[in-house]
Amino acid sequence: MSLSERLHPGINLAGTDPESHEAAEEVLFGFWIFLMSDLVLFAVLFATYAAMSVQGIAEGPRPAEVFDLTAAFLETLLLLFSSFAFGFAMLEMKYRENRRGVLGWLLVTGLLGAGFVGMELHDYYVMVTAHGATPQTSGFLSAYYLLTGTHALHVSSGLVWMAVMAVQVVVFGLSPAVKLRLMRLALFWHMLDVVWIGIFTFVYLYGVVS
Amino acid sequence: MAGVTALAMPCAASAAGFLEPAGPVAAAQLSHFGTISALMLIVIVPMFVALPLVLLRYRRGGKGTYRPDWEFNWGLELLIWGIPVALVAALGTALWNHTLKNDPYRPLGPAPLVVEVIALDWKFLFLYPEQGVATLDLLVLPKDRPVTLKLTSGTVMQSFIVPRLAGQIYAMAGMQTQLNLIADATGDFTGRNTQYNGLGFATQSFTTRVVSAEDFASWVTGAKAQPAGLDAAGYKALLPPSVVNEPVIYGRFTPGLFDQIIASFAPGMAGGHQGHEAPAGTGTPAAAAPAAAHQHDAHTPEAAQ
Amino acid sequence: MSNRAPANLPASDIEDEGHERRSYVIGLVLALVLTTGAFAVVWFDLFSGAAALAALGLLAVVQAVVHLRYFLHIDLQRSHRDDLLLILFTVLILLIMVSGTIWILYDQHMRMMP
Amino acid sequence: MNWELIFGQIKWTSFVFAGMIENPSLSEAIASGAGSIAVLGALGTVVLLTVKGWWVPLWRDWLTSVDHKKVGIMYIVLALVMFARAVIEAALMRAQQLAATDGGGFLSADHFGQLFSTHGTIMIFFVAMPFITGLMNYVMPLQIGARDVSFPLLNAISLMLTMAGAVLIMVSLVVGQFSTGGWSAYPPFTGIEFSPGEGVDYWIWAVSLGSIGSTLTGLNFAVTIYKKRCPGMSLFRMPLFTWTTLCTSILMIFAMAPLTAATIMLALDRYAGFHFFTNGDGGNMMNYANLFWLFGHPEVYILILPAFGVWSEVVATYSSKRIYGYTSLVYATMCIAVLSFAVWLHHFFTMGQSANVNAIFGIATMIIGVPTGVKVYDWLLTMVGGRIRLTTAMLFHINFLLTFILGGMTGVLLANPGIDFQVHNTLFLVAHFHNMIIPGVLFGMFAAVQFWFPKAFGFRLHEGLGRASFWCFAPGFLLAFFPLYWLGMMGATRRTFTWSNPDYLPWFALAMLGAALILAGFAFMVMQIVVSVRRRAELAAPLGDPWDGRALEWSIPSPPPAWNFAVLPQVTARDAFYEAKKDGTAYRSPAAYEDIEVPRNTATAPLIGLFACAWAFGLVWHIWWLVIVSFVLIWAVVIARSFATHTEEIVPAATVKAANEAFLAAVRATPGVTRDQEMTAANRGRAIPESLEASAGALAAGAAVEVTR
Ligand code: HEA
Ligand code: HEA
Ligand code: CUA
Ligand SMILES: [Cu+2]
Repeated sequence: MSLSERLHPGINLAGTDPESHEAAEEVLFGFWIFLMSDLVLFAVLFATYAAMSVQGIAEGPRPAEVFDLTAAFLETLLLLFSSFAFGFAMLEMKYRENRRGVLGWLLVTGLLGAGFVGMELHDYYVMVTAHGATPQTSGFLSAYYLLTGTHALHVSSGLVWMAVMAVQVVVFGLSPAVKLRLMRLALFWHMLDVVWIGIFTFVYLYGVVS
Repeated sequence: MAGVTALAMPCAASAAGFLEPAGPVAAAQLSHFGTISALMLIVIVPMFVALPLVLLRYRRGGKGTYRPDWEFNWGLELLIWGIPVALVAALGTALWNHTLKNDPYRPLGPAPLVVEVIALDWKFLFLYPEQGVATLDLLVLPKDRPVTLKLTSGTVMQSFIVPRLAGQIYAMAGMQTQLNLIADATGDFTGRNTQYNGLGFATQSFTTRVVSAEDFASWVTGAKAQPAGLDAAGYKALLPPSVVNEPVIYGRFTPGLFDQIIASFAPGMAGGHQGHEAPAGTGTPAAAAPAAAHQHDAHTPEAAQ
Repeated sequence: MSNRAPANLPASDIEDEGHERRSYVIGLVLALVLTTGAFAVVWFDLFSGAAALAALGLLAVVQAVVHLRYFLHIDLQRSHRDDLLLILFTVLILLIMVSGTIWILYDQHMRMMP
Repeated sequence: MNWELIFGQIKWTSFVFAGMIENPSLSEAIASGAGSIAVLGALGTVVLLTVKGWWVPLWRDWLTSVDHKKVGIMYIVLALVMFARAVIEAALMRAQQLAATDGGGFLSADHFGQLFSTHGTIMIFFVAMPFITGLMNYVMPLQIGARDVSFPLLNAISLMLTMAGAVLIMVSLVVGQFSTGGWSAYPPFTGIEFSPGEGVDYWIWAVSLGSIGSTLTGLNFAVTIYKKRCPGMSLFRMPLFTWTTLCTSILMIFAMAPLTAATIMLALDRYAGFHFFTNGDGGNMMNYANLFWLFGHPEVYILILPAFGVWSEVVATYSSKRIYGYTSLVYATMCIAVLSFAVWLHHFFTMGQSANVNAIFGIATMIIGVPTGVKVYDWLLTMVGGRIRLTTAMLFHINFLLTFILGGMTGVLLANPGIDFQVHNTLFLVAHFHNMIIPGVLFGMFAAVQFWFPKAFGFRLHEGLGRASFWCFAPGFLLAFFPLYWLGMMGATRRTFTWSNPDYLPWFALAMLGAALILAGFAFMVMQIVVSVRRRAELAAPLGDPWDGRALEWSIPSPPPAWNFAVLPQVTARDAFYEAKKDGTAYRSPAAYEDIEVPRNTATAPLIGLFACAWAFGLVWHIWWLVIVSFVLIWAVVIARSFATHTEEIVPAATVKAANEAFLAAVRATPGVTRDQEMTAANRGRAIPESLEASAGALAAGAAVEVTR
């Protein structure tokens, strides 16, 4: 078997660390499956939102009245760059086993991610104070808060996870176990990006267009 | 409260379900049931015949030859895939035709009698907009005339059925569903809610009384003479959960009540779409508005304007 | 160069850092272009109505693929096929659930307005 | 002192006994009786454990274990405990419905509502699901020649989460009330406006815990089957039970998410005033039905597929023959799994959508009949050319073939919207699904127990009592549920605690009789287990192969050692062990032994389960400090665990060798038995393959050793 053969899909160690690569086979595949199940959860929330954003307005505001497109765009950029930064953390881990490099890039990723969560909380604050748009106002807003809130919750747990991993990098160094956990976190983080693309498009952009 | 006429006396209605249809819709459902069952026998019977034979022959000590490695045969394979496929094609066609033809929303003829049905805990309110009368837990219908029921709920989701006339359909707050039927026999038929909705669910049934056209006309006349009427306040009084022991007949009701009930849950939905001819509210605006059904809707009486 | 790769490994088997870094950069650039594009469609009203929705939807799908390809490194050529199939099966499930739900809820909505 | 801060909404009157004291009635007496049984049962267990000094072994050998075999057995024990409660509830409902003509009966409407809700919820989530999960846990790794599942600790966590859900439901017997919304919990009835109080919250959190557990199980099993098959075990050499396990796992991975979404939304409506499913304010309860059945329909196939796997193993083994149409069985299973995601609307044909939507989903539903029919006839053909032994498991199989197709037929009837309009929500539907679940799933599990019990415990179950239970169960089921078809067609609705139609009475009487027979069958089953345990010396089959088995699990000792396989097997064909026996390559000593790594026991999983249970209880009763503390603790345990390093221990090669060589020596020293001796004391688990029996005059005696060469 050639070492560069992918034992599992997605981000790989392949030839750089054969021992960890073998160990990665099951855990990474398992994590992919977890992500897929999570994706189905998001899909269901999207479908619910798609229906409620039209049928569930009741007497509350319409999407276009409460969304701040510029903020959403900036949030997209934050998340995008944080994903990119995580990519560089992975490069440091994979090709150099450089703890400082990994920690540095994780810090950048985390800050950008925290910035994202902060902006989103600010969005909520504005919606509630300026428009009175609470989740209790209408079915549409319930669905909106649940969808974006679930995503934000995922990002926040990603941040906690990242903090734990930073400690583990310090304590254990880049041991095989730590490497595999970082790889899973990377998958998680990138996948949240994909979900956000969906939110940005189907919630914010669609909401403003229609 | 409201008076009860002799006609509205409850009686032990036959409950033999759709096995004794009293209208074309239920009859079609029964005959479809027969068709599908008969077709299914094509694959059920062989199992009942073959299994005992196989057991007899291949039981330990039986006559059959032992072929431990036999595991496949193209002919048989074709049979066990082919027959079900063909059968499903037949069943599917029957299903398609029957379903499209018997869509409960499809009117069964011109000039149907329209009855508006409001599902409540644990009773049904019937409004006859054309006749201007209303009943509680009593549905009187003329024989042989198409009937269009429009249904909504003033409470949780329920499911309305009169098995001998037609199958069920859900009734939901803020929405309107439809059921079309014709009765071709006179008599009393039980109808009920089939969707669990709390303590009184078991006893939430009502009498459907099918009478001749003339009797229907005279029933309407008699009903109109009833002193009691139903307005928004009266409707509100019906909202608390209760079981009705004796049917009630109202000589008149506030026109547009049905739409207002829907609008109390889904403002902006009622009236907007197909323009209901019934003008909203003849009484004072406040009286015409069905008061908010439940605490959560306390801010939606705008429908009254 | 990687630090633990056995010395005798054929060159073609070794992951190449430059290549992988390029992948992240390409991903970022494409994602930026696509996101900004989508934003521009709305901001400058480039299309209207259904055309806008279609364009935005398309951009989102493309961008999702970009992320999968360049950030998550999903790679149709080199992956373990069976594994990938299970993952791609998700797409089928997603489509059934989302389109089914939307179809059903819209149909019901249309039929239940008084 | 603000008690609400500490106890949330729990009050003195929340305890079931308070109702009895303040407002005595028969219904209340039954409720507090049930509560007392739960309390006494728990107390009794505690006393027993203390007296016998079993606490330590329980903790050390079981609760902290991550061995898939022990986890599997714990799942099944959990299922049986919950089964006892749910069956009693079923009997109560039957008795009530018989007695209830014209307002008679002994249960209040509210109590009846809780009964069908807990019965349905428990049976589906805490009986059927744990049972199949336990079985898959035990058998699947053995069938693919693996030492454990891919993620043993995760496996234990799934178990403990499921157990936490089950405990929560048991607690609802004593503290507060359960939901009356049925197992499907349709809002707006289950919304806060119409169901205030804790009942629906119990449902929400119990089901959520179970469903998280199932998702993780599905993930774990799918990875195990993908990644841990022994050398040579290609996908198309896997035993059929493993195939159905794979398909079930995939269903679990995808089907649980919509349920989670639905319960979260319902919880947000109830706890935070959101408007997903409320009347008004833009809520839409139709979406709840949609989401619930997006899960609910695949769920019923999650239940039936493993049972199909069991039936495949049983019919081939007791016919002493290869399964007919292996490939078509595999493809049929896949078809069913995929199709099951495309039919969910058939549970709400009567919601009011267009005829073409109904028709399309109706036809999609019918199409499932094709692969199911293929399977049914494949099983029939498997018997053709075999030598069928009518053992208990096989009797259940025959009963299954005959009754299941009738249930399938009524399913196809229900798939016709026009017919469903009439029988939806009636007892016809109740009859349909019990007809699928009892002869299909539960009897399948029963057959599985007869079949694999000797593998897990080293001795067979008493055959005579097994048959006796069968002869109660089979007619009992027919009597208990076929009258319901007729009642449903006469218009009798489900979930109805009292009747006014005298025509129903004889049919309910029949149904009650059937339920009584079923209960007798259950008694025989309990007796069977007790008697078998007593006579375990005589029934012992430690050599591992009492039924002339076909797949790898029969090639190892009973019960298997912690590491399952001394050396990972190498497979070259389907029915690997049977072929090896035939070729005389079975029971060979391996060339060399190696050290084996097995995971160490850990308290991680039971702690997570404990805190999850506390968390859910806090949520039910709005005890916010408990919610926060236990939530933090759950994650603290997880994070702490991620810092643990010595999670494995080594079994030295010498230990493995000693055990395995002793086993092989015992096998070689024991004469093989023919199938005629299967149920006699001679059967120690060393089988002469049926196909060699003809030439086995000599083999039957000590010469059997020769077969192994
Ligand atoms: C797994 C699912 C399951 C099972 C097994 C059962 C078993 C039974 N059920 Fe249940 N039932 C449901 C799922 C199930 N039910 C559901 C989902 C509902 C709907 C709830 C709702 O309305 O929301 C329901 C509702 C329901 C009702 C309410 C009907 C109504 O709405 O009016 C009734 C009424 O009597 C009933 C009766 C019974 C009876 C008599 C049994 C049993 O007594 C049958 C006896 C059991 C057996 C014959 C199996 C024995 C064998 C084993 C368990 C193997 C174990 C083996 C070993 C350890 C060796 N059921
Ligand atoms: C193990 C459980 C199980 C299984 C296997 C099935 C299998 C099937 N079920 Fe059932 N079902 C339930 C459990 C199950 N069901 C439950 C629990 C509910 C109700 C939940 C609730 O409301 O509380 C329900 C409800 C339910 C409904 C909703 C009814 C209603 O709410 O009004 C429908 C409607 O289509 C349906 C259909 C079917 C069909 C078509 C199959 C098919 O898979 C059957 C396939 C089998 C055969 C057809 C027989 C063998 C085949 C042949 C002999 C070959 C040839 C046949 C043909 C070509 C047709 N089921
Ligand atoms: Cu439903 Cu408008
Ligand atoms: Cu179904």
